[in-house]
Amino acid sequence: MITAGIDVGLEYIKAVVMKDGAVAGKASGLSGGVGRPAAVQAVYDQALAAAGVKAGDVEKVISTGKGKFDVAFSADQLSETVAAAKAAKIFEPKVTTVVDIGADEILVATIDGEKIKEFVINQKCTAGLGLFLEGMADRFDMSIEEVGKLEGPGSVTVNDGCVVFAELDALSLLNRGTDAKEIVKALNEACAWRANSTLNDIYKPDNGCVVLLGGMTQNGAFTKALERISGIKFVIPAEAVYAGAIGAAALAAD
Amino acid sequence: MATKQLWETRPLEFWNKAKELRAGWQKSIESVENVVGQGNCMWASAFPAVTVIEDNPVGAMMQNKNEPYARKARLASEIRGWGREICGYQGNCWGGQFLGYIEDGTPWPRRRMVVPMPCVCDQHAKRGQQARDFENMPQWMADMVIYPGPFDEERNEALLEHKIYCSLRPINDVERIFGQRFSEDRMKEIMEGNKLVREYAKEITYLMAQTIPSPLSVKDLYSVYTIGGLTKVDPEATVAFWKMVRDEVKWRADNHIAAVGNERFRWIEAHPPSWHYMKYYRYMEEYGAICLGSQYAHMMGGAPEFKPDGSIGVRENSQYPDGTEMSTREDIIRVSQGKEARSLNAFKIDEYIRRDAIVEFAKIMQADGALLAIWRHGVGCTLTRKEQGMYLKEAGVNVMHYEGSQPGDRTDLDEKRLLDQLDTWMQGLGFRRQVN
Amino acid sequence: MDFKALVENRHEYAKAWKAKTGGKVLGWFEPYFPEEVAYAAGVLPVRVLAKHEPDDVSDKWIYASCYPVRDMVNQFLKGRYDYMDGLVNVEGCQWMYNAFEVAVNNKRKPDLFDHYFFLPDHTDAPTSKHVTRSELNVFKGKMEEWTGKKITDADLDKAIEVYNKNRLLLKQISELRRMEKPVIHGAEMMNIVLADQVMDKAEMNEILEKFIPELEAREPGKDRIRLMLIGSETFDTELEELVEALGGDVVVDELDNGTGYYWNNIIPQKDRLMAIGLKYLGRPKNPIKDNNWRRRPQHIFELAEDYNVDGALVVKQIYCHLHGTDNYAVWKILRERYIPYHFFERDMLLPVEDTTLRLESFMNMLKPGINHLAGWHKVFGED
Amino acid sequence: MVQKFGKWPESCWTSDKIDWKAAKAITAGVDLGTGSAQCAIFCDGELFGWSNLRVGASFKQIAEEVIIHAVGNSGLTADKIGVIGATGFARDNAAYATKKLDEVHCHAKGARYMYGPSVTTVVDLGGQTMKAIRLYEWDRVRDIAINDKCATGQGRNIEQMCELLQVPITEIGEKSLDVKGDPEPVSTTCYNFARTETMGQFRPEFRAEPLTENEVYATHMLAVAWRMLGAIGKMQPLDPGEIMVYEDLGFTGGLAKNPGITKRIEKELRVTALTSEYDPMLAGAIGAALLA
Repeated sequence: MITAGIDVGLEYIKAVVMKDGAVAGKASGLSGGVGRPAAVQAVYDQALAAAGVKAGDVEKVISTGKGKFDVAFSADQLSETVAAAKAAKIFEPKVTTVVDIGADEILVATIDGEKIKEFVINQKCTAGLGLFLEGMADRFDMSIEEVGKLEGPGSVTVNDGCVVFAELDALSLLNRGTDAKEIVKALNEACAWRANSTLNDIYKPDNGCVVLLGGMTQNGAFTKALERISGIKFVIPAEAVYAGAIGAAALAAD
Repeated sequence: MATKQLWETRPLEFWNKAKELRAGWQKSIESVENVVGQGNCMWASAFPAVTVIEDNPVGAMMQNKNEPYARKARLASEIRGWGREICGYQGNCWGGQFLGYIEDGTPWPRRRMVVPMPCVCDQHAKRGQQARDFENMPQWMADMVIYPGPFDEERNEALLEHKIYCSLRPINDVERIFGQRFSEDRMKEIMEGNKLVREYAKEITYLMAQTIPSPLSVKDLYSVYTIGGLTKVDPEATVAFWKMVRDEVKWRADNHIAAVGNERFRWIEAHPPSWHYMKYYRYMEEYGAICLGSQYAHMMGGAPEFKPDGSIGVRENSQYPDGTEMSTREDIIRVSQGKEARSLNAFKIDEYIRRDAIVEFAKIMQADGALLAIWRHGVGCTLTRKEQGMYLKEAGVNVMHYEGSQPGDRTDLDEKRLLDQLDTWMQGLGFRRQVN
Repeated sequence: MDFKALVENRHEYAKAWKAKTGGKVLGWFEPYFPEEVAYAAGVLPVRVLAKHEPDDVSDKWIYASCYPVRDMVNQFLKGRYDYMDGLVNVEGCQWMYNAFEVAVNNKRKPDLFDHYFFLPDHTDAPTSKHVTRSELNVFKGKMEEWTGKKITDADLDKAIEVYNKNRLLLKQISELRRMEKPVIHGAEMMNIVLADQVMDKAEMNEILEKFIPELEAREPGKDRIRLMLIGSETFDTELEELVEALGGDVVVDELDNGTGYYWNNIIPQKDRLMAIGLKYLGRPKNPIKDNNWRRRPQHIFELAEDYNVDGALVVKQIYCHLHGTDNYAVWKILRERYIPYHFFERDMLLPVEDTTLRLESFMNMLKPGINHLAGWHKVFGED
Repeated sequence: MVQKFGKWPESCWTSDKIDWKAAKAITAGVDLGTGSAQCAIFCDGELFGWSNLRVGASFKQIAEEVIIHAVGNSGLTADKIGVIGATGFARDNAAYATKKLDEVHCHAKGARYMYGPSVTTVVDLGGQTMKAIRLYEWDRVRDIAINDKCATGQGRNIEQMCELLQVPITEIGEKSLDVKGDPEPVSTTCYNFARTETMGQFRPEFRAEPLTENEVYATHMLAVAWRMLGAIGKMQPLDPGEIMVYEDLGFTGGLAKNPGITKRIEKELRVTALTSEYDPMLAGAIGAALLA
């Protein structure tokens, strides 16, 4: 059985084609504004090509992510948390908690069999993770890979609650001649504090097997800081970035 | 897990009557030439020429009906000193007074006195004060009294006297300043009517709680909710209307007429809903999830007490004491305050109601889940909401929080984020939306 | 005397006090708390202050309140206040109430004493004093029960004396700020008042008595732009320090934990509790207690006149619903009496550049030319 | 992100008519903002050159570059300029400055130069802060209102939004005006909220039509404009009873080049803003040069 999952995130579109429970092809691309339906189609076509199948061969497509309704051809639109939970179960059958940290939001869900027992999302005041760091990297003329290597805690700190203030703090530090690398360390650290705040929001944290998914898994400095602050050892699957799409494709096969 | 319709549904018959009553009230305030008061004051209805308009429903309605106008009103408030992250009900309502016109351009019914009331929400303590600051109208603080823990005879005495003073003073002042007459007989009638309405409201709550499928959803209840308060001026009509509602709900319950045909998931809320975005009730109904309301929604029946046998009563101390002599004005006011000075409707403060009663409420309502709004701009609406969520989770109720500004201000309510969260909540529990 | 250090070491101070006396520490939240009764019972009343610390635990318990309250919750949950044996809150700000509730409910300390004191919001009614008297009596009973010590009239008299003296000393220092070139600036004054709220008053009185002659011997400073600070409580002196660095001076404030804390005194009478109650009812009004008669704007104006201010800073914490609802009257009176003011919001940290921009522009507006970015280097720690 | 949607093009200009060597007095002003930096040079009161650059990772570097771009190849160097006024967020980095000035007064002065002496209301829409300034007959600032702390970074917000929506910053304003009626704005509280909301905007609302492309832009522009109206309204009149008139309104700063915002503010205030031949982003630098 061939199914496909498309995860339309705030910043990137991820598409996965699955053949009998295994990933046959995947692709990703920028998730634009108005042009998004076209971008979705392009990314989907790439994934199909990678899998070596035709659109007609795919039995069911499920879309997920913030922009799930922009996929005109999907049979169903499911919540990204549900897709992430499904993917986490595929990667790590013993999973008890799934954490999805992306461009803007952090989702934490504790899993009980097929159901999500408890689910929390970051408060709006603490939104802004990947996208924020990317913006700051751009501001400091750094690549996002470089940012991911600068592990804190550094010599300075920035606001750990609000990214708008954090940016102001960062600029202020820059103004006073602080080294950009130190500032970036502080930014990574602040993001980790912010994310931990949402992890702590779960009423009964189940830290047995915590699977970490989403784009921010690519930022090593951040994940290490988060592990240090929260005291949780995360399981980070290799396909963490594609988790939403994989989950959606697997749900389509159910 | 998509299922077909499980139960029969029918439109509500009291709907038209409710519409008629509301329209009548709307008309009555548009043509006011008499004194318009502002605040939560039952005594005011015993002045034939005083109309009470509360800023909370007015503010909520402004946001609900005309977003650009409400936004403009809030801006008018903001530039005069009202914090933009503060209660939208009052930002809207008093902004309207500053603008001087209502949505369609006709003159704003100017308030001529204000009666603020703290404790339920601190922002109520400042209710209408802006108008008082700018227009020098009389203001009477109607102090509310709170303390946690059980009823305390020792504390009660002085507190009760204080409360009685806070009601008597404005009555005497209104007579003096505006030359109006307070009618003692009218006051007694209102209290009588109030007692009956409470009985009916309590019964409706009970029917919603105990019947599966529920004969009424809170969405329907809210459409008649304000009528108790709005028609205080006409106790007979109010009582008759609530009897009508009660009878219909009872008939529906007896005949298994459901409010939501595929009821599979029962959920409760906390206190005021987002008045400007009531669509989420219907969205949840597509998942077969019915909202049974909040303690706030069922407040009409008086401060609730949930008995161990599963029935709902009213806390004894909040009742008017029976058999007390009511010959003087002071007597009447004394009786109207009940036995306990503490505001038993101040559910956000009273420890019992807030902590234990929300769990009991969930149990009585046979709720599977709770959707607790957390409002950025409303202190009274948000106070301890997160804690309540924890008590509910402890009791095995599935809880989800969502964010917004405040029930009268949709600035920060991200509708799509709310819908996405509802999707997650329901889909995570294995439900799928059924679009008709 | 380094008062800032006293504020910073407040936890150690309270712990040392406990070890020394074996007494109990009672934390309090609201400015209307009648400390005298607790002090008479031999308890050390300590104000719960907020500070800046990364916060990743309060989300679970509280939502969206102002930063001081969030930070109080953060500190309670992290055990910074574990030395407190009891907590008391007075009817006032609801966010503060929420912090109090969380501190009590999170069960870090199961034997924590707690009490809620109802001081009427309507302070001007003839019945208000009876309510306060009755509540004081209830509180006194609770204190006696908790400490096992009977509070006699003599105990109350002693407490009243110590507190009255303390307030007089503070006011004496405050009077020095009326000088043309004050010998004491806003930041130091604020630190004194903050330290005062977390220390044993008898000890603080000794410190202040020694400090005042020192102060009077100081050389007057240079000409500064005289500003007044109005608005939400703050628990640090960042803003005052920045103002000073830019060539201004906060010569007077209208904060609950500033001048409001020591402005009026207890007038002794035979009924001690009534005397205490009347002091708190007659305090300079904070927004929630200022209703029918609107006394706060007039008080602000009088302070501005007395201290000869050039302008006022109206600063409110974000989400401070009390000041967010009371600014109407404040702005109005400042406008009517031609006192220039600048309004802004603050949060946990004061962004230096952003706030500098405001203060500098405002001060330049008040007295063009006087302040050519004086002290600019000081802000940035350069020579 | 490869393509840059959110940035204004850089520009500079140097007069070929004025000979700086003949000038008696040369003054310069630099405005080092968080997002962009400007410089204006005057020879005997006449504008000789200006530059408008993006700020990169180093404020120190850009402080040097703005001067270099403004002088062009005329041979003028910083040490030959007698008076240099520096203003803006990062003014401390202008080591060559002879005077440091506050932004509000610079923008006020600059606006008077650009729009003429009749200007009474100046609204500066910058990268991080937004200021409303009220002036009277002479160049004395009467009142200022600056954005609330939570509404910091409106300029930056628009840049990021352009990146996200993949629409050039030079076009978003015009496009946003091409709507039938203004839709409800995104959250006016904070740009971060607005960003969170952006994502869902193409989702059809529950049983309602989704917003069109231009309407989405309009929701963002309106939110920024609305926040600014809050500050403009907070400015006090000279006398308590005076009714504020906002005629002779001048916009300065980067967002002033965005008609999606300025037109909406004008509409609410029922006035038409003054126009000028100069780039409104230069106001701070011009003011700094004149005040210094």
